[in-house]
Amino acid sequence: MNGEVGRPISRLLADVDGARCERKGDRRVRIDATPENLPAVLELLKGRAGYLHLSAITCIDWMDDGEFELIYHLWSYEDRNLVSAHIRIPREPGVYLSVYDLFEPAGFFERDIHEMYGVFFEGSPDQEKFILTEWNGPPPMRKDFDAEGWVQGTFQWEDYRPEWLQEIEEKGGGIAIKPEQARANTRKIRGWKQ
Amino acid sequence: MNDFPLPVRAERSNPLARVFDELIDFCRARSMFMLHYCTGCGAIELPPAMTSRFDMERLGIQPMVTPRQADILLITGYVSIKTLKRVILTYEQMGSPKYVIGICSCTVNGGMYWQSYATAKKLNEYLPVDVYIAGCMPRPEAVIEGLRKLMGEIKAGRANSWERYFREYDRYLAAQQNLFGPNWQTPTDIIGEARDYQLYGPGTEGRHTELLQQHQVPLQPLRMTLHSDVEKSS
Amino acid sequence: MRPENYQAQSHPPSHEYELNFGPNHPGIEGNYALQVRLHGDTVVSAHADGGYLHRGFEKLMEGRLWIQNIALVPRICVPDPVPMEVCYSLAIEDISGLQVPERAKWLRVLQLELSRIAAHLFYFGGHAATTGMYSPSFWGVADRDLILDRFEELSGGRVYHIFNIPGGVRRDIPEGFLGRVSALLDYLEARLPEYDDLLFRNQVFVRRSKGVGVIDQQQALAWGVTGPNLRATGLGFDVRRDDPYLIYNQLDFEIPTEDSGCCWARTLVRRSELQQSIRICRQVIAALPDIGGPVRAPIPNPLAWNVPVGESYTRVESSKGELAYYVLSTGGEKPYRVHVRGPSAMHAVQVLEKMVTGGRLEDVAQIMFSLDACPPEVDR
Amino acid sequence: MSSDIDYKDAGSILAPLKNLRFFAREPVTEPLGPRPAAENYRGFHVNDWELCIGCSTCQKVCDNAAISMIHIPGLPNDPVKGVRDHRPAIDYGRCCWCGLCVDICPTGSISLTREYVHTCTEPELDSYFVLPDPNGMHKTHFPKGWSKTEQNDLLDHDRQPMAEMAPEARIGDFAEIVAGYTDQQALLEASRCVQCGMCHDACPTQMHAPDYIRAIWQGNVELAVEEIYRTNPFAHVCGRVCTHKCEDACSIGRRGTPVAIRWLKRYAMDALAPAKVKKIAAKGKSRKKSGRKIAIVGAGPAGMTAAFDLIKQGHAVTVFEALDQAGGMTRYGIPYYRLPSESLQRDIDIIVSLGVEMRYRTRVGVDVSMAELEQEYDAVVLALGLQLGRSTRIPGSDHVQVRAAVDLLRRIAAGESLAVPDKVVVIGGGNVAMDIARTLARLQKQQHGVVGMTVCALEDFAHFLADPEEVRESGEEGIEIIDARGPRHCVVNDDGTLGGLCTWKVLSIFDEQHRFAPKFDESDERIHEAGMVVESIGQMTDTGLLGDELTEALEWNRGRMKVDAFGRTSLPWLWAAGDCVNGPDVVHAVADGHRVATSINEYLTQEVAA
Amino acid sequence: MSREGHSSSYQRLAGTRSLQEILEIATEFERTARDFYTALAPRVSKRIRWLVEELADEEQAHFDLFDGLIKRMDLAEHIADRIATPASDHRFSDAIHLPDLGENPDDQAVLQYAMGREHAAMDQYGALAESVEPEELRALFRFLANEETEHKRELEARYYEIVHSGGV
Repeated sequence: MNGEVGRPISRLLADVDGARCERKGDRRVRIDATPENLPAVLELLKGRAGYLHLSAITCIDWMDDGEFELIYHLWSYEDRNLVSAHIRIPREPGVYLSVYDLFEPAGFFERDIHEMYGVFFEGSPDQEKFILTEWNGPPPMRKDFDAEGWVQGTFQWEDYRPEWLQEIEEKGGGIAIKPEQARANTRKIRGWKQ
Repeated sequence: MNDFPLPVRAERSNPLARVFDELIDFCRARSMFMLHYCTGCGAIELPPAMTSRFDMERLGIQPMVTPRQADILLITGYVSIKTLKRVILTYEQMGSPKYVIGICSCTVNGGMYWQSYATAKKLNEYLPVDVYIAGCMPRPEAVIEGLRKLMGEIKAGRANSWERYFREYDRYLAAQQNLFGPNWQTPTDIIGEARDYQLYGPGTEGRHTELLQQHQVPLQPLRMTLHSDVEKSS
Repeated sequence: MRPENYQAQSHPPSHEYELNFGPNHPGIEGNYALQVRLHGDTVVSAHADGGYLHRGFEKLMEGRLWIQNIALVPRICVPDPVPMEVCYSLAIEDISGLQVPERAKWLRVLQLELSRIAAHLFYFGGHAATTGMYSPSFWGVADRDLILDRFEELSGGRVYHIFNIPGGVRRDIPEGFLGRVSALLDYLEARLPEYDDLLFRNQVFVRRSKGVGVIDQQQALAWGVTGPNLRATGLGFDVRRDDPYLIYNQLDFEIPTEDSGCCWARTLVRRSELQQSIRICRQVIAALPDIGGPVRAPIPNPLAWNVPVGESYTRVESSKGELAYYVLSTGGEKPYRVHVRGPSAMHAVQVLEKMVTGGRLEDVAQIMFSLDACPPEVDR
Repeated sequence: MSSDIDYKDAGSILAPLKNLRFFAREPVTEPLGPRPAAENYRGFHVNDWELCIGCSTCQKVCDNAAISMIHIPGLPNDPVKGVRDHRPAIDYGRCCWCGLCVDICPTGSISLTREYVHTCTEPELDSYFVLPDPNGMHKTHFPKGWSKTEQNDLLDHDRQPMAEMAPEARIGDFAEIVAGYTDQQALLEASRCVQCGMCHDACPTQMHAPDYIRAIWQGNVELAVEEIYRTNPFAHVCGRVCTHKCEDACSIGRRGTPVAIRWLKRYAMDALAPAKVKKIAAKGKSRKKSGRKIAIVGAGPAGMTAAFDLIKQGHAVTVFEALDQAGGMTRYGIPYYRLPSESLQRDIDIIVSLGVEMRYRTRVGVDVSMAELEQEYDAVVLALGLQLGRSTRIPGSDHVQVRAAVDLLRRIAAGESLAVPDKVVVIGGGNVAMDIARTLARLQKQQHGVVGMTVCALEDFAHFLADPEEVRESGEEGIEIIDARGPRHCVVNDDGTLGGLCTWKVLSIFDEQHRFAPKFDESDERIHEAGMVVESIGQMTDTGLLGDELTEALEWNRGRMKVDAFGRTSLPWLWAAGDCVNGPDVVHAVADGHRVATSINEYLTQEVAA
Repeated sequence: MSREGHSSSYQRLAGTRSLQEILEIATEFERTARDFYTALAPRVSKRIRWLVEELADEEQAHFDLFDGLIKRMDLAEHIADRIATPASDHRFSDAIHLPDLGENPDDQAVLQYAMGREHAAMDQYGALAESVEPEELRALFRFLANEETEHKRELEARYYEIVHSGGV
């Protein structure tokens, strides 16, 4: 059954403009959809192919492209297959439609994404803060929020003065490389781009 | 940190009073109620420590569900900013003498979440801490060793960190305000309590308590009335 | 609401009142809160409040090297850390095409199942405590500790094993390890009837939990319930069997189900899973001596390791349900995005809110525990 | 499958009596006090200071920023050996005991113990910052827990193999033996680096090896070349024939083969188009002309490096070279199969293209005198090299067929044809001896079809001077290397032709203090038959060009011109650089070139200011 | 001082029978060497003058040492002892082929010459130490032989350093 799954999905999506599907593994199918046709794709998958379980919605911040990528991971208990539908929406204003009426779990995932990325989902039942109720800063998962920088600016670190260190400092030694200097992501390698 | 040496209890002149103090400390050290609040991941080692295998109860330590009856606040690992507020509320509600134990790396210098935007880094900026237990997380045996260390400190009359919270309230409040914003307030009147306990010191009030008093909303008595359905129908 | 903004107010007269259930509450599992609105003892509505254990894992992981994250992942779910490690490793192996040696696969399964047993034993203790019974928690915790002893021997850590890394496991098993695990399994199996006497045939527990917190299969599917909670509604779905990973398709085990979908059913499913997990462990112990070879595929120098461009949505069955990692690599030395889809996130928020609504206050704790939601995993 | 529990079965009323059996059970409660931890336990750290080299790799892998490197004066600190007087200190307010530091440690010095209890009060919090030593955190002995094994070692100890020509194929001609890394190999090899920087410290010219290796790993060859050109304009050469002090210091080499830093440099240089390299080399060239003139005597690596720096600083540079082409010993001393002259030429071309004036076939002291240079130029650099071969001066060594290796190499490199007898003996055990032996062996192969080459070295293999690679490759090519032979005399036949070389066995060459003190076994005398004996025991500088007056005016230090730290001699207008000051090594020469250029530039700009 | 000068003093040393004479000639041996180097120094290129000067200094030190020995009182009773001269054998390394130091000797030639001298002296004292009877004299010659051996070693190390120039 599994080997055949890819084909029916592509047949299913034949009617939807601009949706491409690609088999990625034994039980993994990737669909590239557009913000316009995603609701239709999900509805088709749920209604006609038995993809009842919304496993997760993942949001990715492509800051350099000015886009958010939303990935809807759907699982079919019948086909035993997982479909990941990808769309990209503009980073500004970062608004998309809720799929809560199709998949109730979407409510939580959308709330989470709203909290962490600031993407607003129209029609989602509850977009109140859940985790970050005491947080005043920007949505922290956005790539332009420098968490480490914020921490360094907000908190102070323990300034240890153990005896052995004082002794070494008397001899002219001391802390040569602080841990923060050696950290992989603060290493200054020109042209390095992740 | 060394600027604030632990206050050693003033020698009382009356030898009877000294004996009494020692007796009190001896008793305190043998009956410690630990607040049952799992602030972080280190809490997973508390059930083994509390139950049959490592059996904290043989030291007279018991979990207690309300802060009002608890002696020990066990901070089990990282405290997120959200939790820290509750921890401070809880701490202030606990009756004196009270002791704080910081478990795991995270309470000392941020631990493995040192770059996290969501956790507080140094517990002793916000609360006076009596005993630290190293580990990530410490094993139940280490936790028990820490508690025994605390017992020793209490017996020796050195575990007086709670007095520092009153004497240097302004300093602790400063760190709290720095993290939570100027609006931060708790329902407990620390300055009043400090006066009451005769622990009012030069550091009790300061710039930060002034700010607190500006923002503080006085508490009003809560009226809760249960009416019958009469009003609803009317 | 933030505590500093809280002001005592006189409310308009009403039959309803609000109660903060947690975060400091003996009936709550971990640092989590539920604001319930009550009419008498009946819950009118409930509002989950999480984030007390939020550490921003997903953000942290974007700032650390691929290898460094192995120390981070087990901390997402404290009572059941092994699936986190394995799932993260599987995702990276999937992206980079690392071939895990056979022996490592079996060792991972052994850990996964031991971890599942430990988590379930912990669950029994907590669940029973919410009905006022403390002996099971003493038993469960003590027996779980015996498993932790074996983990300590294997990995050097009691709770955070950090033993699975991309490519395999960090070390081979110590001398005589399998024999000791085998003895432990014998002991646990012999204990099961005693647990039955203590808990599952205990009329206090049966009557407190039967018919409480019912969820039917339709609802469960619609709400996205997974794992043992879904199996307690009669749907025998298990990632291990239906989306197999490692060597689960070579193992002989069953998927226990119950039909009633109540707290009792959820506990029973887990009890039956204990037996199945013991069975799986036995198979691993029998097979492992014949599987030679290395325990780890060589990985590049971890300080200069660019996982190739790719993405993976990897799922494993944790003791709490479907655990999935979405890992995206843009070819850098750090992940571009790691999304942890924990089973508890679903259970502890939407499902819990809906299930307790209409129930009674005294059952709230029990329902929450029966779902086995893990707050650190919700908050991440 | 459903559960088999019959929950309705409440059991007999006497069932609770069953529980009486628990009285007979052993209690699970452990005695108070810490239990001994498991064998692999990840507890507090210990660090074997004898093994630790202070490379800070543990610090780099630590995900929690828990490790600080502490500089401890008094510990061994030797950049050349790759040892730093740094030791890791661990902040237990950050550590999570994951053990990655143990798994990655290049030396295996750090490990975790089975100790796990540490408690303290708030004023004692400094005890959370620990400098692990072999004694453990509380100076009480605990057995080791998680420590390095083969299984959990995260480092790759094996170097990417370098493709090279088979001995049979390469002995026939002078084609370059080593193929160079492919893109994939270079990437894999570069990924082995842990960025400890030991190589940077060990390198005479302080090349930024960690940076260019990392750039190669990122696939950014251009960046790599840029990093290389920060310190070394002779990168094509150094990528092939450098003595790679960096690799001797490499921390990966502690337990494995060091990262192939030299080959990676070569890869980067070869992978980038010469036009782009030229562009990178010209970066930072001063547009302003200073109007000062500098003469450099000798177009070897030292001279040309100085020229490169000085021309970029805006000075006018003239290089005087006695021979036809630039490169010095790298051209006339290193055989083609090790360093193809095209590669060398790329380096030279880049430097010359910056505007250096080259005067070939101009021998200072003959065609132009030092006095003239002093008159005409603001500064003069002597980069003379070591071009005279030393002779053993044993009886018979004045025979016409007893030759100096450097002379032969120079003539072969210049394209002279040379008739080689079918049997040749080389005296010497250094790299030059290997070079001449392998070069003549190739000629023998071409002229006679067979190799008849013997190398007699004074040193035994335990103290051999030539690179092990050279020795291995020579052996593969059919060259007989006999170690520990002291030359006695050259055998001259009655008809005046050379018969061979007589040697004695050397019993030991060094004394206990590693000083030269040869002991011979006279009974073990051998005659090595040869039509030509090549002496390759050492070289010296031809200082004749200085003239008596200048020699007298200069100050000397043990046979070499006395120079300050920047290569300046006792005369204010004269600098000396390269082999003639520091002994034979390309990369030292490059470093010297930089030093004198800095010094000259400082001198000239100061003069202007004054 | 020429090469003949050297060999004649060597001959004289070998033929000596009285301890006093031995010591006197040994002192003479060092003195002539010192004078030789001192005279050579200005003639050589400044580049290697340091070497010759160093050798002169070392010989001066030896001269002082031997000169002091003669004056030592505890040897007085043996001073007239007759000692059988041994036939010293010649060991050669590539260093001891004595070149004729021409008008403009280079560093290698100077060193080889110096090593040859020390070698001969070392052999001689070594052989004498073997043949004399009184323990004090034995010790004395062993000491002298040791001194010369040490010196020769120093020279050999220097030779290796200079001539083999790191062995490229």
